[in-house]
Amino acid sequence: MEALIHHIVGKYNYWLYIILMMIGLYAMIAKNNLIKKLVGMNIFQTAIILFYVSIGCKKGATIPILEEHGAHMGAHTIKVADYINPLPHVLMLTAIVVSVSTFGVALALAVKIYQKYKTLEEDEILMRLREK
Amino acid sequence: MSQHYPVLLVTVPLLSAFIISGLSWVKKSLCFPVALLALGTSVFCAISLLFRVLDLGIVEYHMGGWMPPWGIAYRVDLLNALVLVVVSSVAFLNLFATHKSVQRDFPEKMGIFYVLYVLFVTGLMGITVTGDVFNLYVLLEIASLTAYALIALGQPDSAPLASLNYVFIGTIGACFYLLGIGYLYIMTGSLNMADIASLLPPIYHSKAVLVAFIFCMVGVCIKMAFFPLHVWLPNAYTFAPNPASSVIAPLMTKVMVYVMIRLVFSVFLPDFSFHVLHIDHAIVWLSCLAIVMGSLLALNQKNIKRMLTYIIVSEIGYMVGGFWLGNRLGMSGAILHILNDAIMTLCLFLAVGNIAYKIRGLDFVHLKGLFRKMPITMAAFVAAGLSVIGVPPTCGFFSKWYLISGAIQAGQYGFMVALLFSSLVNVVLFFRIIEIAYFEPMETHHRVVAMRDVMEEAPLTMLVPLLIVAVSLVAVGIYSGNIVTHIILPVLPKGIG
Amino acid sequence: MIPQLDIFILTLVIVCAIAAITVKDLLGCAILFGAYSFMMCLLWSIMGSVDVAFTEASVGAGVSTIFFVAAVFRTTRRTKD
Amino acid sequence: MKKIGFIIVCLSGALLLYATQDFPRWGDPNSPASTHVSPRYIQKTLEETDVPNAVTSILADYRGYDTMFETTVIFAAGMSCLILLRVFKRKDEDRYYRHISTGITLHVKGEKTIPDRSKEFERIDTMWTPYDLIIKTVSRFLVPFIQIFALYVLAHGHESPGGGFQGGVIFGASLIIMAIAFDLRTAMRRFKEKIDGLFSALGVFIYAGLGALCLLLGGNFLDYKELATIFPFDPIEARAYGILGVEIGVFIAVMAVMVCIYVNIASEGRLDEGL
Repeated sequence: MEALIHHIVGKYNYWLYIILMMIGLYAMIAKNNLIKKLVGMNIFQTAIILFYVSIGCKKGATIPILEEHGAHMGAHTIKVADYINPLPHVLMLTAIVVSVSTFGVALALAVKIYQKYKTLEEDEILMRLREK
Repeated sequence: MSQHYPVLLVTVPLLSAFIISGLSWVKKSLCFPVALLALGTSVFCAISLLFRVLDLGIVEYHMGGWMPPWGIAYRVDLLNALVLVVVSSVAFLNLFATHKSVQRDFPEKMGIFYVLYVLFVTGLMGITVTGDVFNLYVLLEIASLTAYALIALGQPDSAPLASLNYVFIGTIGACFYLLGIGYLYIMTGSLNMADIASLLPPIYHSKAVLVAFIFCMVGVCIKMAFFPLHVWLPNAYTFAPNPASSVIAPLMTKVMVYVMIRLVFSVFLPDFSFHVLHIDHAIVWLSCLAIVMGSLLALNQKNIKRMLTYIIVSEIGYMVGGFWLGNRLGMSGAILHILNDAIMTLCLFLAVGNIAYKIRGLDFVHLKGLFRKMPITMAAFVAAGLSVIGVPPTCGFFSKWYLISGAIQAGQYGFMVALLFSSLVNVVLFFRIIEIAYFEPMETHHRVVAMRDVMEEAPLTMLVPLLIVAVSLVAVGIYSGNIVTHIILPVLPKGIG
Repeated sequence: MIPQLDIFILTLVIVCAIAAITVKDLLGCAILFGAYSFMMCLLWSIMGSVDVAFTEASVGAGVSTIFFVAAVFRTTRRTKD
Repeated sequence: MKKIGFIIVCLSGALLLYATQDFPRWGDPNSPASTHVSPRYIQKTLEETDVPNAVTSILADYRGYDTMFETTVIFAAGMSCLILLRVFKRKDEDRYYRHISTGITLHVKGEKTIPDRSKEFERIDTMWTPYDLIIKTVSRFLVPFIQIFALYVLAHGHESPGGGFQGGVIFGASLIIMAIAFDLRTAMRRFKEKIDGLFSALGVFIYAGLGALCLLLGGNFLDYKELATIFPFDPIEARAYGILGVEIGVFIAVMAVMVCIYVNIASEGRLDEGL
C-alpha cells in the first residue's frame, strides 16, 4: 500500500497530462464543429506544455531567478538543486507562441470558411460540397 | 566569410522576408527582385557548402558561440548539404518560373505572398541544416504555418477547408514530434542530436525511449503523408494555388523524409532502429501498401493535379520503404530518390502550372489537343512522366534501380513487386494523359484555333525554368553514379551491410 | 507547494477542459476556454515556472480568448456538439 | 468517426501511460533532465551574461536562435492572417450614419458617402454599436497604465518574470481594448495599418539584424559579446545589452502582430466595422 501511494505521488502529474491530452485529441478527431476541433487542438498543445513543465520541476527548489549577490561570492555558492530547471520553461515559451500563432491562423481560416458556407459544422460543409 | 555559410543560408532569406514585408507597403515591384536575390544567395551558399563539406568533412557552426549541448549547433554533413542544394535550387527555380502567375493571381497581395514563400523556404532549409531537435520543431512550425496560408489562397471554394484540415492533422503531427523529443529530454536531459545519440545506448531498452521513437516517427510520418496518414495531402495540394503547390509539393514531403533519415542516423542511431526494435520488416510492408494504394488511387482520378498528388503518396512509399530495407543499396536508393523525386515533382507541377496559366480547368477533358497548343510544356511533362515511370536515361530509373537491387539483396520481394506494379500503373497514368493530349481533337470551343494548329505557349519566363528542370532530369540521371559514390555512400553509417 | 491545492487545481483544469469541448454554445466555449487557460497558468505558477505562467496568462487567457470571441462574433455561436 | 477517435485516443493514451513507468519520479532533483545540461545555465548565467533570470538568459542568449524563429512564427502568423482575410478592394456595402444632434440614423447604399469624420454625422456599425460611456471612460483611464506596465515588463525582464514577448502581448492587448471599447475605426486611426505592418517586420528585423551585426563584427551569429567592439561595454555587459536589444525587437513584433491578427479577424479583413 505504501509503495502504491509512493508510486502515485511520484507520477500523478504525468498521468493527468495524459488525460488532458487525450481529451484534446478526442475532441480533434470526433467533434464535428470546426471551432470545437480548434479548442481540442489547443487543449492538446497545452497538455504537452504541462508535461514539459512537469519535467522541469524539482522538489524543494525555487523559481530560476538568481539573487544578485550570488555573483560576488563566486559560482560555487550557487546550488543547482535550489533552482528549478529553467530549460523546459524556455522551450515551452516557444511552444506557447507557436500554439497561439496556429490558433490565430486557424481562426482566420474558420472565418473564411464561414464566409463561404455560412456554417461551421463539418458535415454540413461536406454536404454543400457534394451538392455542387 | 566561408565559415558562416551554414547560417547565411538560412538568415539571408529570413532577413529578406522582413525587407520584402516592409517593401510590400511601400513599393510592390521591388518584392520579387529582393526575393530572387535572397534565394539566389542561398543557392550559392548551399552549393559552396556542399563543396566545403566534400573537402573538409563535417562542418559545425555554433550559434552565439555557445558549445553544443548548451547552445544550438548546426552540423552539416553530406546528407544535409545535398538536401540543402535541392531545397534551395528548387525554391529558386520555382520562384523565377511562377512570377508571372503570381502577378496575375495575387496582384494586391503579391508582396505578402513572397514573404510567406521566402519564410517557407527558410523553414525548410533550417529543418535541414539544424543539429538540435527542438530547433527542428520550431522551424517545422514555420514551414507548416506558411504552408497552411499558402495553400488556403487557392480555389476559394475548397482551399480553406483543405487547409484547415491540414492545420489539424499537421498540428497533431508536430505535437507528436514535440512529445517524442520531450520523452527523449526526460530520459537524457539533452536536446542536441549528437549529444542525445551519445547518451542513448545505455538506456536502449527503456520503455520511454521506445515510446519516444514511436511518437517521433508517427509525427514525422503524418507530416510526410505516409500512406494511412496521408489524408490531408491530396486535397491540400490539389486546391493550392499553382505557384505555391509547385514549391510545397516537391519540398515539404521530401524534407520530412530527410528528417526521418536524420532521426534514425544521428539521434536514435541505426543500431537501435534496426537491431533493437526489429520493426524494419513491418515498415517495409506498410510502404508496399502505400505504394500500391497510392498508385491505385491515382488511377481513379479525373483531375491531373489530383492524380499527381496521389503519385506523391506512392513515391513517399518508395523512399520510406527503401530506407527501411536496411542495406546500403536500399538506403542510397532512398536518398537518391529524395533528390530525383524533388526534381520530377517540380517538373510535373511547373508543367501543370503552365497549363493552368493558359487553360481554364485541369480535368482530363480540358487537356484535349494540348500537344498542339503547348508543345514545349507537354514535352517537359512527358519527360518528367518518363522519369516517374523509370525509363533509362532519366534520373527516376537509377533510383528505382537501386531500390529494386536493395529489395532483392534484403530478400524483400514484396517491395520489389510493389515497385514494379507502381511503375506499370504510372505507365498507364501518363500514357492516358499523352493519349488525351496528343490524339484527341481540341475542345469544341477551340475548334477554329485547332484547325490552324496555333501554338499558344506560356510566356518565356515560365518556359525557360521548366526546360532547365527537364534537362536536369536527364543530367542528374547521367551523373547519378557520381552522386552516389561521392555524396551518398560516405553518409551511410558503418554498421550497415 | 501544497499538494492539496495542486490536486484541486488539476481537477479544475480537467473539468474546464471537458466543459469547454462539450458546451453547446461557442461563446460559452470561448469563456470556458479562457478559464481553462487561466487554471493552467495557476498550475504552472504553483510548479514554479513563473515565466511560462505569465505568458500563458497574457496569451492563453488573454489574447487567444479575444481572438476567439472576435471569430465567434464574425461567425456564429451555434454548434451541434 | 467517434468510435475510431476513441480507439486512437485509447491506444495512444495506453502507450503514453506505459512509458511513464520508466520516468524518474516527479520533482526528482537527480533526474537526467536536471543534471545533464541545465546546471550550467543556473550556475553560469550571472557570470556569463549578467542576467539573474535564467529563463531570460537562455531564451535570448544560450538558445536565442530558437527565439528568433519563435518571433518569426508570430510574424508568419500575422502575415498569414493578413493575406487570408484582408480585402483590399473596398466593397460597396451598406453603411449607417447617425445624426448626432437628433439621433436619426441614415442608411447609405452604394458609393455615396458622408465623410467619415464629418461633424454632424457619426458612423455606426451595422451589427454592433458599442456605445457605453462607462466602458469608454474606464478604458481611457486604464490604457495608459496597461501600456506603462507592458513597458515595465519589457524592461524588467532581466530580473523578474517577463520580457519582450509578454510585454508585447500586454501592449497589443491595450490597443485591442481601445478597439473594443471605442470602435475599430478609432483604434485604426491611432495605429494605422501600414505602421502596423512595418512594425511587425521591423521587430523581427531588429532581432535578426542584431544577430547579423554580431556576424559582421567577426563573431558567430547572435554572439552578443562582439557588440563590445563598437559599444562601450565589457563583453559580459554586452551580452546583457544584446539580450535587451532583442527583447525590444520581440516586443515590437509581437505587439504589432497581435493587433494585426485581431483587426483582421474582427473585421473580416475590411478594417472598417468590427467588434
